[in-house]
Amino acid sequence: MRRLIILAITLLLALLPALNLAGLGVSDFVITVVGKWLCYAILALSIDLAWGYAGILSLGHGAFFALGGYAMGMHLMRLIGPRGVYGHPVLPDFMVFLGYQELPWFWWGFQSFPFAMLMALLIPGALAFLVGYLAFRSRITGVYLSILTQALTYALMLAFFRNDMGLGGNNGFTDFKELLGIALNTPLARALLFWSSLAALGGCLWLGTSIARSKLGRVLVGVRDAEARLRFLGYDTLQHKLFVFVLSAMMAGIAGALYVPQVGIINPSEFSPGNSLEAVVWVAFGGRGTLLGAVLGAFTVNGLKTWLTSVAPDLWLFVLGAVFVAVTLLLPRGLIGLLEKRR
Amino acid sequence: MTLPTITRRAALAGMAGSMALPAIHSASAQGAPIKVGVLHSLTGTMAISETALRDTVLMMVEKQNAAGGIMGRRLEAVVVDPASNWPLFAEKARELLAVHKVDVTFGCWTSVSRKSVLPVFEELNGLLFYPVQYEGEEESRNIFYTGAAPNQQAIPAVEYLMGADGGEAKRIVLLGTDYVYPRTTNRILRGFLNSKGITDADIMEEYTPFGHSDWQGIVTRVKAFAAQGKKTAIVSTINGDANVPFYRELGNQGIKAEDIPCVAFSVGEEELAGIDTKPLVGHLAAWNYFMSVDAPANREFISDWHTFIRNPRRVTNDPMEATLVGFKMWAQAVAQARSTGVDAVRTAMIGQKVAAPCGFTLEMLPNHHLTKPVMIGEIQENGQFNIVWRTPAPVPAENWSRYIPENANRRR
Amino acid sequence: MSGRALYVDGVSVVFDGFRALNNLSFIIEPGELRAVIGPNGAGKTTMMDVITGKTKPTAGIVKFGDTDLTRLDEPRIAMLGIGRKFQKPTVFDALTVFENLELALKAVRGPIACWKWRLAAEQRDRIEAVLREIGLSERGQDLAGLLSHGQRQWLEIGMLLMQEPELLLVDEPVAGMTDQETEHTAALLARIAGQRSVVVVEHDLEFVRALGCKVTVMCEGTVLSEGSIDHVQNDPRVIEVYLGR
Amino acid sequence: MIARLLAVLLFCALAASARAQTSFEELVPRLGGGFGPAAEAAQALGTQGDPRALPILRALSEGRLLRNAEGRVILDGRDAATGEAIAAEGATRINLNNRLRVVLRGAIGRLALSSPNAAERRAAADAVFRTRSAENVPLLEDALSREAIPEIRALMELALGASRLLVDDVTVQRAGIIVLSGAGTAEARSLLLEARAAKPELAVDIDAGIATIDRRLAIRRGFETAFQGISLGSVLLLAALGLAITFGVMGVINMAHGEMVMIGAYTTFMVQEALRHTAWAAWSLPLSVPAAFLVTAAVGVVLERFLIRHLYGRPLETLLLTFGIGMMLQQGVRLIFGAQNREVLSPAWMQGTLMLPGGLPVTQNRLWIILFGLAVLALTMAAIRFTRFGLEMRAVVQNRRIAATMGIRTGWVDAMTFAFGSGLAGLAGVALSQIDNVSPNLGTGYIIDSFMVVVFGGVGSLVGTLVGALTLGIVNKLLEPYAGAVLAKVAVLVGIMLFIQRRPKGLFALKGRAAE
Repeated sequence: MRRLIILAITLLLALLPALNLAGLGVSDFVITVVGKWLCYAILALSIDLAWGYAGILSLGHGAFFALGGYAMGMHLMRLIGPRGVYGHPVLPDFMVFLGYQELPWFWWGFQSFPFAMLMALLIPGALAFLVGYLAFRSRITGVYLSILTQALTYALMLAFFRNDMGLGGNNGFTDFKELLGIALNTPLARALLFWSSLAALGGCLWLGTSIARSKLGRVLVGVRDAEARLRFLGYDTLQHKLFVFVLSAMMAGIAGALYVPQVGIINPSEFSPGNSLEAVVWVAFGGRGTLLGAVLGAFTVNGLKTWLTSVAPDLWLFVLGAVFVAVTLLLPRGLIGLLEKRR
Repeated sequence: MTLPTITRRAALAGMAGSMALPAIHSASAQGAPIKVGVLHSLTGTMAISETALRDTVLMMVEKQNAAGGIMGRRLEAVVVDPASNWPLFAEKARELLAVHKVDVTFGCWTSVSRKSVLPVFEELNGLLFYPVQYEGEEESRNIFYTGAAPNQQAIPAVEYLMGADGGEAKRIVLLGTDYVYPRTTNRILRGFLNSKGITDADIMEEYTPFGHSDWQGIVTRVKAFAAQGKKTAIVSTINGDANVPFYRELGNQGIKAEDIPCVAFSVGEEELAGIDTKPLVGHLAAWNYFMSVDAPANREFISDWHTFIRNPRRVTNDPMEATLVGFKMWAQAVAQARSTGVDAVRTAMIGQKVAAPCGFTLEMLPNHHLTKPVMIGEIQENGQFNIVWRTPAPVPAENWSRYIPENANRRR
Repeated sequence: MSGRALYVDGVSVVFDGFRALNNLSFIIEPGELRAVIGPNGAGKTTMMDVITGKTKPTAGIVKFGDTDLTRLDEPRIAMLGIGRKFQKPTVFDALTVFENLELALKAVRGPIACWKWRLAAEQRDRIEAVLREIGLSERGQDLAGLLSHGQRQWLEIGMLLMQEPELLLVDEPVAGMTDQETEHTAALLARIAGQRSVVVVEHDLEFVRALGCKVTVMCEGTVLSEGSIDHVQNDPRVIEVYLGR
Repeated sequence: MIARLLAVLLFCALAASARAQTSFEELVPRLGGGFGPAAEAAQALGTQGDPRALPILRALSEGRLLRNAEGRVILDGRDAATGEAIAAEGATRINLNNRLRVVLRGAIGRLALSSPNAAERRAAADAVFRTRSAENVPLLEDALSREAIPEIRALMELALGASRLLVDDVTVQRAGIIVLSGAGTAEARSLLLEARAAKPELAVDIDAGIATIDRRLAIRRGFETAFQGISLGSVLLLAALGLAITFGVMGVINMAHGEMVMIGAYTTFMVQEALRHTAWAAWSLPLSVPAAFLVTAAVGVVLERFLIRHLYGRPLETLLLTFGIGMMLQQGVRLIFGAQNREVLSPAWMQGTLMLPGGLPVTQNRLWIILFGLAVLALTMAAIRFTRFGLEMRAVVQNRRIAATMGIRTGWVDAMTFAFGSGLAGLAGVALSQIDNVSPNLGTGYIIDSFMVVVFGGVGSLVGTLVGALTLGIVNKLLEPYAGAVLAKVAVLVGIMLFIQRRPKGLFALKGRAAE
């Protein structure tokens, strides 16, 4: 039954861009907004994999998302080529008017799509590995880890805001032209990105489910509930935590990479701790520990936000805040818990 | 535009249609209001600045409706909240254009928000009025920039500081928040200063993050920089929130305007409303409008504002005036084009003139920027500005600065 | 089973100036059953922490056969064949009884290996055998969180059995149990002990007597007395420590 | 425009050449004749030394001087030049600009050098120092001969030294250099450098003097860095103290902590507005302290009793809950007070700079905040250590069940503890209203820093919070000149992250079994 519903919803989603392309009543706005939610859903999924299963609550997952986004952004900037306002063959506009003479070394290679995609995976993964290794080795868990990751994304935000970083400072990257030879402002590009996001979400969901159902999933639950016991059973839990944390960071990186061409901008505010916190709220809202719950949470909260910011621009923060409060107090298992109880 | 394939009958039908247009408009006076999108953050960090602009647009809409709307059609404001979140700006812009089908949008404050919505407006051929002074280096056919370009604010202010009345500054401190407007403005200023014989050794440039609150160290360093035997002045491109602690520190460390004057490009009446201005008397700001301007249009603006907001203590400021000017020009252009169509309005916009509250008649130039007078005001104890200098006539905007050499290679 | 002996020689542990263990030495022979008793704060739990790698000793040698345990961390020591049962029963509440045992099963441990791993038929049989042994055959598909206190203790012992350790450290296995449960537990432990070395830390002297093994009395981080239960009960130092307080 | 500027310049030149002959009566009306002529006239009035000019110039500098349509200058209902009564109707205030202010300061200073009022003489000496000229030398020598107060004498000597630099006589200039070198201030250094550019022949003397000054300035800079570090630390301390209670003691991850701080700042604003036109207006800031504590504590009690109580032992859920609460509080304040900044005035005793012996400057508001932070810390520690409530709080933290069996109302203690922590956040708000924006976003900027301080210092240790806050403040200020404000902050954050890896329990970890 459940499978059927999921399949139906997926098909329905996959149909949206086709209807849009055919001009059958689905507006561009719907495509971009739902496409964005799909990326958010991947982010929520990645948080849930680490938090819901292994109990690693990262309040800095937005950082991995943003890093993936920056990798994609750098690629898109390189693709602009001489079409920038200043017509410089290599340098992006912001470098030209800030007086850069040549491309900084860390921009090399980003003109290649495979390289950029690799970086969108590897950079978040490497950062997660570094942070995770240091933290897990020192047995930093629970709340401490959360605060630490929050500080991480905050530090990254401050650093990326600096124009001296050579990554566009506050303005970040905008005004992208094309990806893989397709102009980004066309319905086709939007449809392809939408489908890619849907496929990525499906892939991540499949990956997550496969982990959750395997012995690894049970080990992760063990890490969450009684890590010491697992260690005395001979599990080097550092490895398992690192594995899931790095994997989760990479998923977030993919989400970010797909997000950027759809919203058309990446800037350091994606690193802001509030964004990461909000993503955690999606998961809590949908129901942590169930991958579908995370996806559901991301869709519901963002749907609510999109709707409320238009309907009640002055009051939406109240409503959203109240919803968070109500969910944590009344629905400890989230929306999924509510739905399952109904049945 | 050529019409090679249009048949005679079609052309005739078109003519008939255009003749029937006025009738259609009057018929739609009750039915189809003109939609005015408002894209200003009402929550988050930018709400502090942008809510007043939302209110300004609402005030103008109300006023226009009281005067019978435009071409007999009522105006209807569509307010959304992009929540100081840049991707959300793009989403909301698309929503305004694609879902609400607004005819015009007034919105954005930060450059990054404008950069975020720009591709959306270009793709969907929308019309955005951007009311804040910015770094220039942009010219979109879908945006009208009603704030100042750098040559309408920064350069005259620095010239004033270097002149007799400003204290003949020989050393300049460029303080700014680390984002694109201060970076570009300071680059332009550096080029300008160098051209005036002030070398890099006499220029100190420092950037701080958004909302920076601990200015002790920087103000101390400014004092040390000033103690090198030459008259020193500060040029501040510090953004919004960080100004209050900055000015407090300036006052507390005893930096008086007589010794080291500070001219700011982002500090207006609204920002001063949150500060005790007594220690700041004599520090300067450069704008194209001050609330203290003595002109009939300004008196009307202020009284309208106080009536609308129901609070006689609320102030007006430069971006609010720029919003008003943009709105009036748009209304005139729509009336002149007899259409709200973007292409028609865009054409009609160029050359529109408005007697603005700043006391001058401003004109929309073909580069989508305005002519604006430059004024320098001194902070007074009551939080208002005393205008100590102004250009005799409005200055046309140079959105592509001559002090940025790369502009020579710009694609046109 | 020809096992390895555990040597603990001159081990001291200092926490911020407090000597939790003070020059502690003893040997556990392969296949030996040993009871360790001592008042609260004698260092019994710290001793177990040192052997299982949770705490690094400040000084001294801990060897299992020829392997120096002080250099290894908990998982490696566990894989060497040293199992540990906590004072408070710790099982994975959110997993079923069967899954608990499956996790303990001697099999792959690494993350990627765990991901790919599938339960083989003979492994399933073995888990079911252990389920029968600990008397939880009927409860295999229930969540461990739903078990009673005693059942949780048995499940944890069952997990140790799955691990097939050479040396088993058991911390107060019968605390809080009914008499019937205590009996059952004693029988379980005795069965295990036949094949491997077991160290039991216990307060309940009757239980220790029932085990009928050599007893080590610890006090203030060091060995106070060692020998049969009758020997240590008559040791004046032991009497002073237990009654003089 | 250019023509007008030229005219002004021409007029200035004429006025300058005619200065000696121009009479008082002619000069005064020129004060209302635009910035340029006014500056010239004020300069001349100061040089002529006519005592009648002093009240007029003062009135001008204070914005009390009016000008009527006929161009007559009016002071207190009389024509300033002739003294005849004149109606002030239709007259406008004469505006100032910085150039005029500089001239006025010098002119008033010269005229006030011989004032009978010591405070005026002190201000005058300082003003003359800042607007030195060779013509001041005889004036200052004369004033010095009559001055008895040593402090003012020192100021006058400094001013004399500065003015002597401009006299065209090498021996006089050398005397000036020695005085300025002895002063050891940045201003003196600036004057010497200016003179060095003008008089290359004095370079050797001046360089020696500058070297002396630089040694003094280096000490001063060290002191300033330390003071600024401690000051930043005290702000962090205040912001973190409430969190040290709610997070450190109760284990509640209070993401709405920043909003509590913000509410404290708004309470300060409300108290100020309520007292604005009363006799108590000057006391509004001290009175805000108890008010802010009570208001935020009350908000804390409500939150704890109705919401947070249900989530004890689930720290991550409280985190989400308080995040939601924070959103609502922030938007609530935004709707009630508006998104704009609110103005909280600083009392006079919190403005300006205090000079410690040795020329070490201390900004007064920062000094008060340091003292306030330490006082709040001391009171908090005393409250925990010596009061019945503190005892019960510690008992509940250590063993809730046993505390309950001993008759402690644990629910009440929880509520009071949370209220106490929230109240401390409110106090931080009072302090922050003096240095930062009072806006709905006020708290957002401090929440992460506060958490870092508490974690770095050691959760549950107030001493740790103090040491943590001061360390972070000072390290930040030490790095700032080299790395810039942003990188310094990033470096500090990364440093803390690495530190926590090495000592997960922070600087002052609770020891022994209790810490497990």
